[in-house]
Amino acid sequence: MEQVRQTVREALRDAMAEEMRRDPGVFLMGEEVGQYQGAYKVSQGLLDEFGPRRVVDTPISEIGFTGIGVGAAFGGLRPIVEFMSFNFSMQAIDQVINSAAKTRYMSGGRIGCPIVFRGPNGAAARVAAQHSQCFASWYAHCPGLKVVAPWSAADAKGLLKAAIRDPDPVIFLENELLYGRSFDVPDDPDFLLPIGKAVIERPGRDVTIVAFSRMVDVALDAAGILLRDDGIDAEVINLRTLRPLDVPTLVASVTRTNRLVSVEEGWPTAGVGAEIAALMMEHAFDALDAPVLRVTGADVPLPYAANLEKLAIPQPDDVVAAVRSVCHRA
Amino acid sequence: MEQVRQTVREALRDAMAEEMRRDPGVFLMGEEVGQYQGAYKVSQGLLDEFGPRRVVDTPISEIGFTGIGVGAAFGGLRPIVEFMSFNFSMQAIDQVINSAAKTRYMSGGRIGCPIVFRGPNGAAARVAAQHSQCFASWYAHCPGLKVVAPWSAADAKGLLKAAIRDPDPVIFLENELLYGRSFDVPDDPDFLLPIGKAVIERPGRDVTIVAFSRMVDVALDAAGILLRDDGIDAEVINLRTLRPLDVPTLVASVTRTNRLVSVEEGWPTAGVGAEIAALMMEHAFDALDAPVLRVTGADVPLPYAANLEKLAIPQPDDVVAAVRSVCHRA
Amino acid sequence: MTPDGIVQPGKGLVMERGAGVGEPSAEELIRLYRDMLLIRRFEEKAGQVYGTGLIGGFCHLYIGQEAVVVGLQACAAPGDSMVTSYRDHGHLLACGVDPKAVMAELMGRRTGCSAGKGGSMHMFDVAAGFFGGHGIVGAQVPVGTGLAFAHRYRGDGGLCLCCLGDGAINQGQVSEAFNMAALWSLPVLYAIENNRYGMGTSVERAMAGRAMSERGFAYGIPGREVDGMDVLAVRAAVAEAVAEIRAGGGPRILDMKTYRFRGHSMSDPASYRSREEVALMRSENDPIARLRARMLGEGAIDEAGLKEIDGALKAVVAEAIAFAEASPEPVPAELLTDVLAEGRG
Amino acid sequence: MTPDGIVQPGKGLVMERGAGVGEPSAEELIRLYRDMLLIRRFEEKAGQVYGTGLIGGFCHLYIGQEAVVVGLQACAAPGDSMVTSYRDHGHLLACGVDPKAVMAELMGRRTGCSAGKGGSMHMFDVAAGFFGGHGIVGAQVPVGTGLAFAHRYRGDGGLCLCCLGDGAINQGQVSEAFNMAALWSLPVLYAIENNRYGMGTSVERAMAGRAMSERGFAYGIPGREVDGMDVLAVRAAVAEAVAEIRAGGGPRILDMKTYRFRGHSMSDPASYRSREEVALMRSENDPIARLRARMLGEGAIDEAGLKEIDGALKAVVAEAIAFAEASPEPVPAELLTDVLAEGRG
Ligand SMILES: Cc1ncc(C[n+]2csc(CCOP(=O)(O)OP(=O)(O)O)c2C)c(N)n1
Ligand SMILES: Cc1ncc(C[n+]2csc(CCOP(=O)(O)OP(=O)(O)O)c2C)c(N)n1
Ligand SMILES: [Mg+2]
Ligand SMILES: [Mg+2]
Repeated sequence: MEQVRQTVREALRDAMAEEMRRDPGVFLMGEEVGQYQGAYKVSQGLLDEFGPRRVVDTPISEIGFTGIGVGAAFGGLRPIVEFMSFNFSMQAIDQVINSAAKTRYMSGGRIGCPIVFRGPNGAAARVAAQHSQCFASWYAHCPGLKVVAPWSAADAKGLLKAAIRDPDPVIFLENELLYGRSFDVPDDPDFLLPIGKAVIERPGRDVTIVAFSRMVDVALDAAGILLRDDGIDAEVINLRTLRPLDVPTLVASVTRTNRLVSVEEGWPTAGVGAEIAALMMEHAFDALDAPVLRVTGADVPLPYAANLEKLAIPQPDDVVAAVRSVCHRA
Repeated sequence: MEQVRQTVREALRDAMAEEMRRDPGVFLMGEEVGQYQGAYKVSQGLLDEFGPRRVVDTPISEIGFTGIGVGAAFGGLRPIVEFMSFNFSMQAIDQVINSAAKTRYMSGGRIGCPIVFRGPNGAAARVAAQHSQCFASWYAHCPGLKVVAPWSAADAKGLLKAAIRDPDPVIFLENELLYGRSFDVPDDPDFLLPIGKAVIERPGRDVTIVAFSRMVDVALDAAGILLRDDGIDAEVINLRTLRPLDVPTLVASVTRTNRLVSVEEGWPTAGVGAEIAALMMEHAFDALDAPVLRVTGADVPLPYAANLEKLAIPQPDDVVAAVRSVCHRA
Repeated sequence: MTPDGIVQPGKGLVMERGAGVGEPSAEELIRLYRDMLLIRRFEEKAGQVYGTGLIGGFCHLYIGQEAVVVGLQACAAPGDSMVTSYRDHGHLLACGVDPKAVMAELMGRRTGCSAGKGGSMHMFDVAAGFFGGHGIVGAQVPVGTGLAFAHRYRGDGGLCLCCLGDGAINQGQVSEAFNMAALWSLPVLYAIENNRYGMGTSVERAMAGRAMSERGFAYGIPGREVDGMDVLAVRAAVAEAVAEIRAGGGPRILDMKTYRFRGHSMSDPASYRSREEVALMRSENDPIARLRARMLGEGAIDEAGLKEIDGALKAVVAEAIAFAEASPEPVPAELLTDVLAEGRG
Repeated sequence: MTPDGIVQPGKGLVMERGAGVGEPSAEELIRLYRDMLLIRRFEEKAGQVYGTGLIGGFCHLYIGQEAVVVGLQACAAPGDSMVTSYRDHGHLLACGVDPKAVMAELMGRRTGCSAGKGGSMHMFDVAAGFFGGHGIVGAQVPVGTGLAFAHRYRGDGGLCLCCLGDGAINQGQVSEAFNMAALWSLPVLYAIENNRYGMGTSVERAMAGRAMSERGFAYGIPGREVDGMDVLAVRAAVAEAVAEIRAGGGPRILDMKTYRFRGHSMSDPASYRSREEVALMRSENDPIARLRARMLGEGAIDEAGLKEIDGALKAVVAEAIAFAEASPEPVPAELLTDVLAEGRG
């Protein structure tokens, strides 16, 4: 397939624009999505093309406009709700969980909520504790949601389009630091990636490194170092979807490599890595030659100071150390 | 020590009353805590004894009164904020996490937030999806909090008193179905239980069952069945605190039993059981003769129908089955 | 089944929507009466059945407030939507949902309008325009505002009837929704069912300042007080508000002064209000008794006619109970369906 | 260090609290001027330093709004508390926090007022009565209301000066806090720093209905508009409101009409307002220039005196920068401290 080079930011915008062209029920709402072109310019040009009816600037009223989005979805529309950052989704989380995620079940399937909640998640650069939380584990915990966390521009495009077409609420966790990164993206308005499937970004024989979002970069960097310095051939899996997790892909990989390290930037306790460790116990215990190790963000609110921030966020060396530990152990 | 027989409800009330007598800065606020005597009668009599200055009925404004509680704690008071149920803490969770939990760190230790958030958590009887969520894993995920989940009346009393005296924000997860249960409680106004310590409720040699809150009952029932029917001698650990988890106690137990099953009523993905499984990987991999198994609530919003509700919540038989599985495996 | 087909689900049971314009005919008075009485009889029975254990969990009866939802629905048109809180049985019935489906849901049966999975607080019937039944106080207000957003987006001419309690008015998300509804001039009627108490807390103890009807003034939303115990007053006020909304006037607030005759839910110490207060409301200000008196006074109906209606409605309710009791629980496999769309085979 | 001890942390730097009653003396005019100019010079430098990369993340400058916080603090008494949003540098300085500690925090240094862990948006100085520095829009409003609750609970006679932006007014938690503050008659002054925009959204595009000052009317909270570019108008309005609050009158709202001369944060396309609008405000309505003109007109100071003040303040700021640059980052072990109280050895 023809590929175009584009940034994650452009891929996200194109995904929305294409789906808005395709389905008149799709609209975007959130703070500064219209006239300002998006706080991070993700919605650049959308107001021009689609007008204020479909690109709706809201007041700073997260729970209010989230609930409005949910109601609009109940009413048959397909809202994309942008959180300027997922930190602010905490204000609205009751509507996300109790109204969007639970209603299909509570209604015995009589009513669905096709809605996408998207925006940057996790740490950006130096924005400190209140603006840097990773919500991957919280949302992955909750039935009734799908949770997606793209890494590349192709991920962003194919998964966001799939999320917008999905009949259920999708939490779409972007990463501000990736917005400006360029990748090849298939040049096809029907390019979709399946929600629920992970992808092997780098095949390898010796150990499986599982990551999502920006941590895929960290994992790939670590894999490079490991090959160069230790001759360890790491397989890197990009999860892409956090709920449902692609257990078969993980199990198949670990069955070959017998070792697994998970990498996430969020907090450790009951994080995505914990889930992966538990799943590997349950599905691949006999295949494991070493304990599944977790590389995670430090168990602290993210500090502002540059040196501490760096210490708090997983670096390739942290992954290298964890891999060495699991590989030297067997 | 002299013991008195009392219900969990009474133990909670006595804990609050004693601490309010001891420290004039302690006050209780929430919906229906005063004149109504508590939606579940936990604050029975407190308005009479302490008056409306210290037992404050609020409007149905969770994020507002939570923020007011946080501000009062910054201002030197020791608020106890009651959520009529923890489900409604979702409305206020931004204040809990961003204001209460993170401020000590963000201020470099210049300001603390001694506050207790308490109320019933998880499923009650037939109250369906929006009123039955277990928030154990969400709160346990977040640094800056302590998370406590008592089972017995003694737990309730000793831990709530400790929580009120604690200099940091404590999430105190009660269980409505336990309120009416009676237990022996030490008759001592200075009876405190340490936050961060688990307790072995039933020693055993063959397998470790880890539970918290009402699931301790389920675990104990399962242990009884296992001994009777299978001759399996299960050790039952009551976690009491979910953050920080008492890793040494868990590791010591599993080092003896070589098998572990965790039981929680919350959802599986990235739950407390996942964390325990990951910790056992990391700290006791070589001691494990079988994978750590998780018994959890079904991965669905809690259904209303009586038969489905029962299927959705862990029952002793589910624990028995999991224990048999790990014990027959080695 | 009565001669006029009263038990057919979703139609005929309640009056034609949009009928509530102009002076009510004798026939319409009778329909209003019947609709209110259906709710009353249904709720009375639900309360009894709760006592037997066949209904579990939280169950919030609507007894005393019937005039509000019946007056609202009298002015609704096909395609309009409605949302409310957990106190929703009456709303379902007023939307024309089959009492059998509501009762079966209360008992957690497969035939319930939420297939037994939602229970009292979480009922839905999209075909009837009823979008829940929301257990979180205030949450239905942004949701209802979003339904209004969808009406406007599609240009379908519909509006949302968004009910909330007096206690819910103090939820911040309600203020947020008011602001956006006004800013975007959305077709939504906020009907505050002001029964004076949110659980055990009186309005005075929960709300500072001015009259509840003025809670929208800051956002430019007109509001007025309505005697919520007079179904004709409700109907008239709603008709006016709905006409203004349909004409593009944006949201309206009606503060419906009403009262619940029973406890907040099935367990309620009732210590927050006096027996006398309740007794007085029941005896002097029962919306059903008031309409009955008027109808008799006007000669719109006679005692025999009233009796016939009551008998028919009691039969409807009895049939609903029989139906629900005879209905099976969901099959165990239903535990895992309906989490997502693809979960259903 | 200037002769009057201007760089001593936490005292002498800003005027005595509670001084803002009655007609301002020439000396007070000078202090108001100096306090505003300190903020201006500090923020100008912070903006420059940001460009060098020594400050990172979000950084919201207060330039243009100085009259608001200086006028507020002119009426504060010892023991009063203050909270605001992330746009907080000026508030810290006006509370008397050492500019060195503020600048060091901006640079993420160990000597910063949050030990380098909070950064621009999360600064605290309890001794100075400043309780943050809150990054979540609107969150400081319930928190400030809680500080007022604590003042009342303790009976310490204090009040909370609670600042919020025009955008924050649309947060539901603000409405909730207003209602409870009014219901419980708490000693809190809500100072809306109405700089016309929340990020790129003008007040008109965010807020329906009436004037911002009337957003408390529904709760019975008096409110009024204030020329927030005139420090003496601010001081007078605050003095009156504070007196009413201290007398037990409950909360007050002041809608301070102000303007930010810079972008929302350091990256701002500024496409939402015209260059002319900004230029006009800067040239016609600069709070510092306005006070300067008045002082010169009244003969309270002469050009030489102004120059001396400016020189002294520039020195203070330069010293703050030098101090911050010379300060070390936190030691790595600080990563894990201060999560809980016991974390600190
Ligand atoms: C956010 C939230 N907080 C608290 C509750 C518990 N609760 C259920 S009903 C209720 C009272 C609501 O009163 P009102 O809005 O007046 O409605 P009414 O019950 O009178 O119809 C409360 C506090 C809830 N369901 N949701
Ligand atoms: C709850 C929340 N939503 C969104 C944001 C992102 N944000 C930061 S500042 C801001 C604008 C606030 O405007 P205003 O209240 O007028 O204050 P100003 O910046 O003008 O001082 C927004 C939307 C946030 N920090 N918190
Ligand atoms: Mg009420
Ligand atoms: Mg502003």
